[in-house]
Amino acid sequence: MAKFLMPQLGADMSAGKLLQWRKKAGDRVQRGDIIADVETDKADIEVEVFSTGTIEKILIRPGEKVPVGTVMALIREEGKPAIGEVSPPPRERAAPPAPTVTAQPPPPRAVPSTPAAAAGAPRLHISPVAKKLAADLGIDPATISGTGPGSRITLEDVQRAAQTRTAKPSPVPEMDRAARMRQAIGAAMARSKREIPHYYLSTTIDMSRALAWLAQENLKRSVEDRLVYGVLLLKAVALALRQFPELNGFFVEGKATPKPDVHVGVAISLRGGGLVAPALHNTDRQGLGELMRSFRDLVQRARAGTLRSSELGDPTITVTSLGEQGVEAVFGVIYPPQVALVGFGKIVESPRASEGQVTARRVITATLSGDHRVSDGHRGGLFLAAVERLLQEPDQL
Amino acid sequence: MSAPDISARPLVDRDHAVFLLREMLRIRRFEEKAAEMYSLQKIHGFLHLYIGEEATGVGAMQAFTQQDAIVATYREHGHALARGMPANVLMAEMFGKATGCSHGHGGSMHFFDASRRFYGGYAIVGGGLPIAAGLALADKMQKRQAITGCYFGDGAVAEGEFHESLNLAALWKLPIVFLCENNLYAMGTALERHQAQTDISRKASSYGLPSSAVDGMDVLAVEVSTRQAADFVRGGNGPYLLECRTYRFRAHSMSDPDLYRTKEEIENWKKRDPIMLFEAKLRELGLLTPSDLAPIESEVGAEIEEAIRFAEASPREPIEDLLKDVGGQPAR
Amino acid sequence: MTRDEIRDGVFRALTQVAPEADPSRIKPNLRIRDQLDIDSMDLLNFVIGLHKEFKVDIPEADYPQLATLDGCIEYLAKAQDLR
Amino acid sequence: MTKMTYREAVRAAIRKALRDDPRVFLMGEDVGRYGGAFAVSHGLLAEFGPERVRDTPLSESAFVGAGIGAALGGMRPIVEIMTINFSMLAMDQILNNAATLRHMSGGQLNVPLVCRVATGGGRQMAAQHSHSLEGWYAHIPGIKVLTPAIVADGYGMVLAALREPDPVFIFEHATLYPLEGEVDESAQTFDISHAAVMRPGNDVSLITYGGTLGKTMQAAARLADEGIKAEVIDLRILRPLDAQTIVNSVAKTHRAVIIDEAWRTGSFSAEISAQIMENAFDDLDAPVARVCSAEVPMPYAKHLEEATLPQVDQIIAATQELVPGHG
Repeated sequence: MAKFLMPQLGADMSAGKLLQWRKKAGDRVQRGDIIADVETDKADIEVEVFSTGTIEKILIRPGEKVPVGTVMALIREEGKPAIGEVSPPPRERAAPPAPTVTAQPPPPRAVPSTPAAAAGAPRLHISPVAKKLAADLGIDPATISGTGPGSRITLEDVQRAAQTRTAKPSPVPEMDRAARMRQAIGAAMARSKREIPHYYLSTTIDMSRALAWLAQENLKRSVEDRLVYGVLLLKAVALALRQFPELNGFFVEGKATPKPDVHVGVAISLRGGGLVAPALHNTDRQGLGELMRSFRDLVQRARAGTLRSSELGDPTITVTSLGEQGVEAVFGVIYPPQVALVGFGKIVESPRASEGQVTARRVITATLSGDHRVSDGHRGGLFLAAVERLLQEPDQL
Repeated sequence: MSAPDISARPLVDRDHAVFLLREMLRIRRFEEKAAEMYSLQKIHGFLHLYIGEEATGVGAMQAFTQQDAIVATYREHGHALARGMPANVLMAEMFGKATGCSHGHGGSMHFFDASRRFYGGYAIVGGGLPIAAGLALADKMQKRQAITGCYFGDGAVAEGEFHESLNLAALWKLPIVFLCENNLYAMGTALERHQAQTDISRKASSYGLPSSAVDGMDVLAVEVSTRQAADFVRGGNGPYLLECRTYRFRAHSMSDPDLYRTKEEIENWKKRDPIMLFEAKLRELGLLTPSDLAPIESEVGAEIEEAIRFAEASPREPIEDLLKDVGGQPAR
Repeated sequence: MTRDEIRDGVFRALTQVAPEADPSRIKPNLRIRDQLDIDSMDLLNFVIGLHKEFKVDIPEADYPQLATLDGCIEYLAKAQDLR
Repeated sequence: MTKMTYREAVRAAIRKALRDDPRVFLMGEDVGRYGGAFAVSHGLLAEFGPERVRDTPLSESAFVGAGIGAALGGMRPIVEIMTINFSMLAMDQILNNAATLRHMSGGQLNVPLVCRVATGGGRQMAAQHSHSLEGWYAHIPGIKVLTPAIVADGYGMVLAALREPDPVFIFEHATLYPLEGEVDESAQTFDISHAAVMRPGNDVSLITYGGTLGKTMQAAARLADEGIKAEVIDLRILRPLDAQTIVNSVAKTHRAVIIDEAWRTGSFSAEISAQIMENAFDDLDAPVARVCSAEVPMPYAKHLEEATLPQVDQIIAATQELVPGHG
């Protein structure tokens, strides 16, 4: 059965209105006969039929406007001419009209709503190279005053700030600094939430053996050398990272760049509010005693505001512990450009069954926030399991 | 140099006559199928049909050898077929396929075939004439035994490039046969409404070119006149302008509602359909019997049908090759 | 060493760790960790401060006795007598 | 190395090409008996004859189109369009045929055509004879666009262009013809894919081409006296543009000034500025500055023309604006 379609009568025609039929059902038609008149934007046009036979059925009434390609009539072809049946174009469907010729331009994509500026922070007026250097040096641009045109912060401004910063802390009044820090942390956290697809995992780790070992160990140590359990957690995380390098590094300019060294950033809350996460360099290669000393030193200098800029810029992963604040599990926000964050909650007594016996064990909840662009839950789970295993042999840490 | 006597009819041998008839029929059926494919949205953009002018295209092409160069216009399907380009690569080109004669880059208005020195269709009216001058200049400077056939329509005579090219060709005695296919209309504007001097062949005299006009509906007359023009040019006497007076039975293009001429005028010209005229003459000369026609029709039909299948089945050019044939790129 | 001298020593150690601590407003019988923001690192530094101030060795097992201000004073006074 | 003027260098290259390759021929208005509107082809008609040094009627569309046809037909034409101002009459042949035939024919045809075109203002020729439109040509895929600013390039670029399979347009700034310089006539290869650092510097990148190189070098010299070390880049090729040399320079200096004789809006300097923003954004310490012609049909009066064209003082002022401590 041949189909008589609303023809394409011009490069920019998408639909046509049937004015009148010149034949009716049952009439015989020859190839080339004019069997209908169609109105287009330009003019009324006589439409020829391309097959020879009798009109089986008229489908469209005069006055109807239909898209190009719509089947308007069915023609029962009689003894096909020698050249054979013109196979109807394969994609022809029975009833529905063929797609219009000029594809409508796709509806404009909903303009992604630009996220509100982080916490109402005023947009910084800073040159791209200055912004990049500030980021590299871990200096918060909000703390620099610009000398460029329109008080734009220039490269030289950042370089000058970097020198003075490491020499002595810029004498910024305490409150003002905390407010600025809150602003900077807010901006970083907002960006992290916006850009990094986080996934979260948690597990409970039996700390009994580690804490027992710690108590024994501290008996042998003088007061100044005593270890806090946090150090064991840090060392376990650092050692576990050796087996899961993808969690240890950055995600910059669209691609993951794992880092060879393990510098665990430790989240330290500052008196009077604010938080910094400076790095313990080569955490995995320090012994527990040495790690304890650098940890104590880091906390004191963080709180005194005399951290070195490299310590701020270097962490390849961050560990945060809110156990003392009574929090059982913490699902933190990754510090960009890092790709993972480990959280520890408080140590609690909890009934644990092993080999059919239920005993009270002291356990801690360890959590992992991971960047799904870089790693997935499967690897994250194996990492937490490795941390747990390491904590079962505290003497090996 | 008086105009050659075009009334003398050569003694026509049967094989050549049937060949001419078959070539015109190939063009006619190809164009009808192209119109159908356009209405089925297989062919897009512009499509200019040659129905009615077949005698000019086929007749004139007989005067050119394989070594000669041919320059055509956007109404070029007939010229391409008459020049020997297979129907399937032309249909594939209009389907935008990689197997098309221009890899799907040119479409209906831009067929090219370097192996047959078919230097293509030009969409800018008159754009081909300077190119033809250059091709002839190159042949002449390299002492190649070749001339250039340059087809163009009556619309082109209004373009500066027509006058510049004819003058340059005459000045430098370039071996070109300028073939004006005067179909009486420059798109929607009749000849007398776009030319002060409507006898186009006379325009050549202002540049010192010999010229003549011929009935573009008589395939034999066109062949004879073109051969005489070509012989003149091959003799190193410079260019020649031959005006073929013909008519197109269809609108300028598929987008043209064809309102600028009356139905009666079209019907009148259809009475001199070049294929019907030639069929009748051959029967009159006893060179054609009614039973000869059917096999020709089915042979031509099969060729056109195969062209459609080839075009449908052909692949599209991969996007990775987008910049492949673009010159001036930085060195990879 | 009088109790007042011990109290001053304890405060000196405490303000080392929590500068914002105001001695007059610390309730002697409540846990220090409930009145100040002291984490395990601060506690360790506090104990080290007491160790230096009063030259006494304080095993981890005794930490609970130092939970309140009074507890500290009591513990340190006993330690002085022992010496 | 031999000392010669820019026009003598171009002539020497054309003569060498005519001698070495029988397919090469020169075609254009007054290139033969008159010896060329800028005396570039002086003496070539006598040496090579009217077949290979062809004077043409004033029919730019026809003879540029014929050049394309001849290139298609196996010749290696050098078509001289007297000035860029008349090239508008041939733009249809250039845009729709020369630049397009290779791609449109599915790679079957290529057009090995060399077109030399004098360009630029500054000689009180007024609006119709002072255009700088190289940027229009550099917009067209399918052709190469060269802007020889020094005498050596005036020589080398003609010979390099003749080896290209696709059309090459060489724009010779009309004020350069009397320039003196050195040419190595024994050289066999000539680079037409890299920009050139004409003067190294660390504080700012001055980027230019063609007729404004001289003014840019003068500006760099005076800036050096004020302690600003400006790096000068001669683009040499507008298409395909050597963006890497620009990016490397801006990465070092963090500041860029582009000097372009065309009208500012939509000029080629706008394209260079966009590519710097796209490829060297993080290295920028200040917005890219541009020194272009005022947007007015070139006035005839000398003082008005000078006020229209980019000048040395403007280049210096624009640079001081960018460098800290000077703005």
